[in-house]
Amino acid sequence: MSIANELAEKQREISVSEFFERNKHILGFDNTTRALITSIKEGVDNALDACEEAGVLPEIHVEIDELSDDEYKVVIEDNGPGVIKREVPNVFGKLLYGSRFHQIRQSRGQQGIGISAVVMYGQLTSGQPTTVLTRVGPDHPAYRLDLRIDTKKNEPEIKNEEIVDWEKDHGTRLEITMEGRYVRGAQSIFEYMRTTSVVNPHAQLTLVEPDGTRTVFPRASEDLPPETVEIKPHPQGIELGQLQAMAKNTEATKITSFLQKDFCRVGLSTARKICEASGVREDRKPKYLKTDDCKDLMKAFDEVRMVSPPTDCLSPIGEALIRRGLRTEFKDADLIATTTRDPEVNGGPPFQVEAAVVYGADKITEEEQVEILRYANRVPLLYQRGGCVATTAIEKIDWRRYDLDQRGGQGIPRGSAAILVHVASTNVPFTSESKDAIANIPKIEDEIELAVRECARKMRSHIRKGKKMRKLRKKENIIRQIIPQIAEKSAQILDRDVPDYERSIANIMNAVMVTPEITYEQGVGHDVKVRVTNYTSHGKKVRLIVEIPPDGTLEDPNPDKIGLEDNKLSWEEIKIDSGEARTFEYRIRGLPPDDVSNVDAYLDGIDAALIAGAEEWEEDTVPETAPAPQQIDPDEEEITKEVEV
Amino acid sequence: MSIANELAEKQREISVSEFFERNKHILGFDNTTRALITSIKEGVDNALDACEEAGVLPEIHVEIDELSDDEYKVVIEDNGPGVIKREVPNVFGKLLYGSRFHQIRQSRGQQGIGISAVVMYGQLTSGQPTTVLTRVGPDHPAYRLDLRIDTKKNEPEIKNEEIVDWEKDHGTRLEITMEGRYVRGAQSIFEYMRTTSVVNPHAQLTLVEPDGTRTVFPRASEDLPPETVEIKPHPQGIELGQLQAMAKNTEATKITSFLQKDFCRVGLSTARKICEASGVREDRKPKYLKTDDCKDLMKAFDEVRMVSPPTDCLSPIGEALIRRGLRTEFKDADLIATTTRDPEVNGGPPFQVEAAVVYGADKITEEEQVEILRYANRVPLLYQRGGCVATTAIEKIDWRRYDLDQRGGQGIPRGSAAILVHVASTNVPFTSESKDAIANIPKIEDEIELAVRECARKMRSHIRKGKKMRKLRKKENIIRQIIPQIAEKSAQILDRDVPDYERSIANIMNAVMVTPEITYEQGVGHDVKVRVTNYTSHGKKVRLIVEIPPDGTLEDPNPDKIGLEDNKLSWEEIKIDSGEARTFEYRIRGLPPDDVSNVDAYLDGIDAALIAGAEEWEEDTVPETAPAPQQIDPDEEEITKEVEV
Amino acid sequence: MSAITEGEVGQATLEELYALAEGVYQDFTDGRVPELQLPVRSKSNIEFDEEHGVWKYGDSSSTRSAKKTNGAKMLLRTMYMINFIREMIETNKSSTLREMYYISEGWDLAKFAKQSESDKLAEDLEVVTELMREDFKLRPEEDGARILGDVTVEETTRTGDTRVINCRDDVGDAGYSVPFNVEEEKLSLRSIDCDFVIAIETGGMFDRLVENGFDESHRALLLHLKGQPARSTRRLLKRLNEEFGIPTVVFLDADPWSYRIFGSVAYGAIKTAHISEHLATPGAQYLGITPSDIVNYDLPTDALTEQDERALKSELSDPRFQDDRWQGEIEFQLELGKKSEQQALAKYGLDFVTDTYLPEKLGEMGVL
Amino acid sequence: MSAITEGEVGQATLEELYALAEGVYQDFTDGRVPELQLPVRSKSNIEFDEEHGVWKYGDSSSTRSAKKTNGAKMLLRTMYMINFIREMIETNKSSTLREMYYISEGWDLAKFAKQSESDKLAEDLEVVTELMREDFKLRPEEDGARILGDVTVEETTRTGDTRVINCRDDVGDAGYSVPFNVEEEKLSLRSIDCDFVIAIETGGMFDRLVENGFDESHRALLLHLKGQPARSTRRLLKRLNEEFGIPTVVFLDADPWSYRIFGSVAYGAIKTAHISEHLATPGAQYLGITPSDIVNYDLPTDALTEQDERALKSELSDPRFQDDRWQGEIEFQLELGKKSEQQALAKYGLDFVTDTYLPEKLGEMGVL
Repeated sequence: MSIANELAEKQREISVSEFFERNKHILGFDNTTRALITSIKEGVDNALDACEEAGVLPEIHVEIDELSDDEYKVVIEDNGPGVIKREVPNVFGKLLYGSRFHQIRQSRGQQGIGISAVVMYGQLTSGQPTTVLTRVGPDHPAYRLDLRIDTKKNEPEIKNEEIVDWEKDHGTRLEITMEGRYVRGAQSIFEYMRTTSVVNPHAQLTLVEPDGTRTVFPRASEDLPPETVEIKPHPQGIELGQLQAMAKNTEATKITSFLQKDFCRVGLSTARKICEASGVREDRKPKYLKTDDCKDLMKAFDEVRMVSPPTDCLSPIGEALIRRGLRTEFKDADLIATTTRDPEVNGGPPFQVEAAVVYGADKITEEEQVEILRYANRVPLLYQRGGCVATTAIEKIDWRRYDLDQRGGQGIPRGSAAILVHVASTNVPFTSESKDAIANIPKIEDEIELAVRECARKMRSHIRKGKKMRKLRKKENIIRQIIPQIAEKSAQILDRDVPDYERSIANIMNAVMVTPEITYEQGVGHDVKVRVTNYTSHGKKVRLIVEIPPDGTLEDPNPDKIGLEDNKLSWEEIKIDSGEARTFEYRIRGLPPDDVSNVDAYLDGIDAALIAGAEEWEEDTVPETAPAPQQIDPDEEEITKEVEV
Repeated sequence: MSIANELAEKQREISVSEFFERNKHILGFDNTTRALITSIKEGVDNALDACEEAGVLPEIHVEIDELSDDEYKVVIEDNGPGVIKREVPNVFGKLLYGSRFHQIRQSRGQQGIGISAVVMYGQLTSGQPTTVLTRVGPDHPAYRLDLRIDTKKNEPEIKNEEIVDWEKDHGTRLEITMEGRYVRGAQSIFEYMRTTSVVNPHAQLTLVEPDGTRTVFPRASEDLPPETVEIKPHPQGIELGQLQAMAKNTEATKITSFLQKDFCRVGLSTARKICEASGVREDRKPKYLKTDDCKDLMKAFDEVRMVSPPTDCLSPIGEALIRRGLRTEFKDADLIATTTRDPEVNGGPPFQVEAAVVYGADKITEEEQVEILRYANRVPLLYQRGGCVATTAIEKIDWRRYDLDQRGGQGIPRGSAAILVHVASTNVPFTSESKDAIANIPKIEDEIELAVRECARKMRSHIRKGKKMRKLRKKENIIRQIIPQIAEKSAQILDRDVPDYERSIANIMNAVMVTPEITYEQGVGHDVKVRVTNYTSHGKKVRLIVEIPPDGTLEDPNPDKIGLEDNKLSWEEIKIDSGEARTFEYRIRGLPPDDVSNVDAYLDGIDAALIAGAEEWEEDTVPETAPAPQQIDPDEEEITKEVEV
Repeated sequence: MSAITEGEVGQATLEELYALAEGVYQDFTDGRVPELQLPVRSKSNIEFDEEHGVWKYGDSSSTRSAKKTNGAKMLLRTMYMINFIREMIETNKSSTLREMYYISEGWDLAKFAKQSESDKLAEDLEVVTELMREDFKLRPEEDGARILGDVTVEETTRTGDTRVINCRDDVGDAGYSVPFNVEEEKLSLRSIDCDFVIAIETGGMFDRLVENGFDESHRALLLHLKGQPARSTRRLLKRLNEEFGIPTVVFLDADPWSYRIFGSVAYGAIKTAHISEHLATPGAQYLGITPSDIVNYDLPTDALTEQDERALKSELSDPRFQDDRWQGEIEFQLELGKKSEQQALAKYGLDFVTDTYLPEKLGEMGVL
Repeated sequence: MSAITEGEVGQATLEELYALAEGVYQDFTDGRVPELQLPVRSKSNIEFDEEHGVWKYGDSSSTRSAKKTNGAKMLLRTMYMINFIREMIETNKSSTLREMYYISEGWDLAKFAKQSESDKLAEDLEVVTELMREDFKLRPEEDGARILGDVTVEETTRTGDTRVINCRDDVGDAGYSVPFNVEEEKLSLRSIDCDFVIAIETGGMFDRLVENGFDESHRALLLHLKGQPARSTRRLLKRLNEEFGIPTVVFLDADPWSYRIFGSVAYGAIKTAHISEHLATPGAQYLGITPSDIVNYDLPTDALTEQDERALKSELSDPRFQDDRWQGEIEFQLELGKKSEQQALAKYGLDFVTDTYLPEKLGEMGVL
């Protein structure tokens, strides 16, 4: 017998559950501390996804009980839609089984591995089955099932099953016993819950820790994120092998209808253009397409002009919510700059990057490395910082250009700043199934770099603007003291009367200065005074516009002849003589003290070069809201007709 | 219909190939550059494993042809045992199929994913099937098969099959067409081949690059690494769930025979002790063990004394081969310090760590970060340096204690050094299936830290010893010049004869100095002269011992009355008077110029404090060879008898 | 020399200063931003003055305007300083620059932060008024020179007495200490019996020449420069050269800083280019140590530092050092990469400098 | 003072130096490692010498042995230096310390790398032989002091003439320059008509007192210390105090470096503790500026630097500064965190120091 024969006898098929059982660190079960965090994370991510899919504002309860040394019972309960009894074993007891894998839309879970892996880990370390309690509606009974996984076969086994009373109308409750270690700190369950809450303000999360401490992360917004929509693949985002598989499995019998039915953004005319460009006859049967035909089609996809895929499959957090979340974390920050990039949709799965830079918060000291907050599809990433594209993108930037300290112009910069990166995608490319780090896909890295740079630029201009304004104010102070003394002294030497120096002062400052002053009083709100001083040598007609924080209520503007549009408060044009000043006042109610820390002011009517302490007013300044889902392209409509034919 | 019902309709099973197709970055196919490297890596790793398993010295040929822009044909051919025809489709066309998954022994491939993933990637990006040419022996035909993977089902499809002529007696040749990008540099195919060759000196590797450049990495050793042996699980290295699964699937009908048959290191007496300690009756049927019984057994495993698992399942590279490999890389290095730790076998899969530190090579400049070379089971790791436990272990060490520059005492140090880390294990815990980085398992991190620290200590003592010796030689030079002048000058002042100063000089140096001098001549070898000077005030009887490099041949020792044992050359004891010197000479043939860069010398017969330039001779100095496989424990033998009963 | 009384000098000074205040006052009256024009005081703005044979500031000027905070501050300080100078002139007092810096303690916003600021302003005032610091009754902390040799001077002391001193016979071996004011009204030069003046950088070398009796053996007037020479020292050298018409040679180390000393002695210093015609001695000759001497006499050396090299390169482009001899010597030194000190001649024994080196060099120069 | 001829001094010096060479020679003959014993020259090893009322080295000693490379080098240098001194004494020459450094160019392995090394060796030789540098015919580069006041001295010049000089009437406003050798054989003090000597740190203040006629109005002898005073200056102060029996007051800045100056003047410097009885003036009194003055006179200040603080703390533990007054003042200054300069008195005008401050302080001290 040849050696090859000997070797052949050892060849065997391996079940996917066996594989992951052996390699459970790939799923985030490296050690007992982390296993506990991963279990909670998978359970909560699942619960959030389920609630959002069902249009329910999530209320999620997590409880961790220590049973004995290193043995914990984990409970995760949600108010989601529940799981019908027939599906329970598969959903929780079979790896690679789920509803979201074949959908092109943004969700936290994707692969149908996570929660089953938790069940498997529990049974492996405690020997206990997992208990699932679920109810799909008030008219349905609540079921309670105990289940295990036969890892050799990757098949669920039901150990026990009964109908029980449950006070909830709908929802799911998991009870899993497992080996673990409960910790606090930077990488902990508490931290995961806290950071999750930051970017999911619509969810109410409750955590009961082993020592009985109960923490509620309350709901801060009553609006569910815009529902994401499932889309079909876009021709420019697929690979040859995928096209071949789709052609083989389609129900369409003609190329044109195949293209229209199975892809997005392809109407009849586009489908025809594709066939023409590729040289593949329109009436060919997709099933019998050869490799070369497919290659020709692929080439045609690139040549024919097509509308970009819709982006309502994505759900970014939005700049306003990011700012609110970060403000909770960094109350005293000087600046929170945010960016939501446009979705990137050409080639590969659509994705969208958001970034924020926090500057000048007390809790981050100048000498240390900046804090990096990473999120993927609204899920915080706690581990593998160094291996994540968000980190490498940040490390590549020469932060010295943005006034932060950085050795050699690369690596993580130091300074009183924090950087947030959120990547939303229909399929986030994690480096492994433990979902700790996003893989180094060049396009994603580029987008992150662009987003972070945009925030960094804002930070730099904030730092520098602050410096400039401080300089100007200092100058004003000094000039107002020194010039009179020079005049006086020169008069003393010459033994004459002191000359009038006001015109000289105006000549020196040569600017219209805007100096805001904010005072906060408990129960009253923020009182804002904006002083506008004309330090030019001529009278000036000016109009002052200030930005009002979106969630505050405006009161008592003075003078009271005002306009208010898109959160912009504007006064009537007014003339200020050389050397004179005017004060504008208003109050903002309903905001916490730290929410109004500076005033974005604009002046209309004078040259930008003469303005100090404000921006020049430009009409096109766009109001800032959360990005709205894009309109469906008209070409999309054609499909319906076609299919009916 | 409840929402849950709606959702349930979308639930589907996902095949493992679909899963990996979607998540191919997890397998190392993030981008086209990397995909090409990963493909070569999987192919070569597979080929090396196959050759070693069959006891064949590997000869592996890799060729990459550029077919068109971004499309490459990759050829990997080995002289291994071949694959029998029936198994070809499964081995190359099915994910999670292989011979090594269920074996507990060290091998490069493990999961039965790698090579099939390459086939899948090729078909996905080029649409082409993979061609496999294989022959299992001179008496067998060579088969040529074209195959694809049906990813929806994770099943192979044979597209074509024929018997062909092939000049090789046995071996396998793969031809895969794929999208890719060929690069050179730090992360490249060339680099992978080069670093692989460093730790696999028994293999001959040939690389033909797209531009036709042919590079041969020649075989440097004719010895295959010791064959690794498959072992059974050790009771102290398994988890509860695993025990339950084993009990369920065993053929044994009694607990005692189950324990003896299915585990290593358990003989009859040990098995009985386990039963006794656990309170589980010896004659219980394993199939019917309850969870609590298993928990009791687990506890008993920890209580009963057992021999550690055998370590012949592991194959470390060995310090000698590591040194040779690194010397090829860093020809001018001042020092290469190596460590092979003992295997770590308690709990979890056995593993073993080796480390080396190279110091003072020209190609690594003082100001830059040290180079880190990571290996897992003899395979170089090129990506994800930051996410690897080898890196974090190095970063945790305060290198300032070892005389390297390091900001704040953590992070990667700077200096003219390189650090190599090799982790060998029956199951290396990679952070993901792309096998770029080893997961942060505390035990492994500890072992790496210990190994690296050991090398670092050698480096530090080398740095310091060098400084000390340089100082002493300088002193010798100066004293021999200055003292006569002082004597002369004092005589001149006093107008007398110059006094005899030799006794004063002896009093000053007060040491026996050993100063070696090495000259190399092409075709002759290394001529070594060791001068021993007695700078003490009395005559001394000394015996000189020097270490001969293990692979060199000794010639012409002078004086020729010598002893030679364990590579240690020793002369007869000799008396040297105060102020006198003796020279010892010998020649070493058969080594490249850089292999003899210093002489490890020992002096016997005098106090360590009086020795300069050598070590004091201690009898227990252990010769250094590659670690030998451990002896099988006698307890193991019992099994055979038991089973026969 | 016509006799000028102190009173007359004072009145003329005040007129100039009042004119400055007048300008500022007028700026206010006209609503302008007050400002002062000053010549640019750097190497790039010095020109050769054919009339006096020295280097002076050219036409480039910069404006010190109250537009900038610093400019405003300097204007205020200027007003205060003018006031202070007026007081000193009126009470017949003088003050060190350091004392003036402390006087400014009472000047509120015009208070100086460092003495270098007040020193600079005093120089600026010189530049603008074309007067000398001495006219403002300001003097430096610096020590005056010492001279030894057969010259007779007449000093008017603080008490108004005149005192006649021969700088060889009436003084000790340390020589005559020159007062900080060497203007005619303070010090007049009566007679001399020397063939040349030799200005020496270090005290050690001065004392060596004294010990070896070089003044008598070679009919020399020895003058100790004390490193970068004070204004009064340069002024005295100028007067000795002008009033007695004997050659002046300068004996320094061979390094860029010494060449700078020579430049300030012979051509005029950049900082004081506005009064170069009072301070520079155009006829002064550089005796040594030259870079060629380093090689010709095989002297002990130190390597040039980076700073040295920068300074030498800067001198290469200095308009004052454009003649072929200087260009050649400096380029040679850069090539050599070495510098040396005058006391390095001691390598050949303590008498080498007076017995061999100086006679050789003075012979070459045609002085002996 | 008994007349000592130069020849006698020279012979005695040589005997001492030969003894050193003899010791080394004997070590070789006996097969020992040659070595020299030296007192430890630091703050920790100075003791109060009741006899002279000054601080001198104690009994701690260190060994300079040829066992260490550096020790061997220093021994060789010592031999060379002894040889060189012998030559100078025989030819009646002297040399600056810098010249000696260059002389060592020809000493092969014994060549000095820096002048500080040769200076230190010269001091070591003083310590071992209990002679003074002047005996070795070595002198520093440092400038001697200037004095002004009604004192008459007789200087023996290099030519052997004696010259009688009144330091008020026979000199200019810059005063009399003291030669670098102030021993009896060079300079004798004839007569004085002053009530006290006031030693002043800065030239600016010296000139201020001259300008304001403080010497005449308060019968003072003014002496300019020029920062850390040269040995010859301290020796002169000592002689003025001893030979005329008038009080000595010292007028310095209020910072640790000035206290160190005072320490070296009044108690003996650590570096020269082996000859403290020749250099220190135990009766000298510290006039000011004191830390208390800073507050009492509300003087302009600078913040203490870290170096200042370290120096002050070091003085707190210095055996010479153990009396209550010093301890109190230094601790007060550390608390205050400030320092001040003597010229800071100009804050109150140019005459404040002579009209108010000095009379007040001298009155308190009982000198006026």
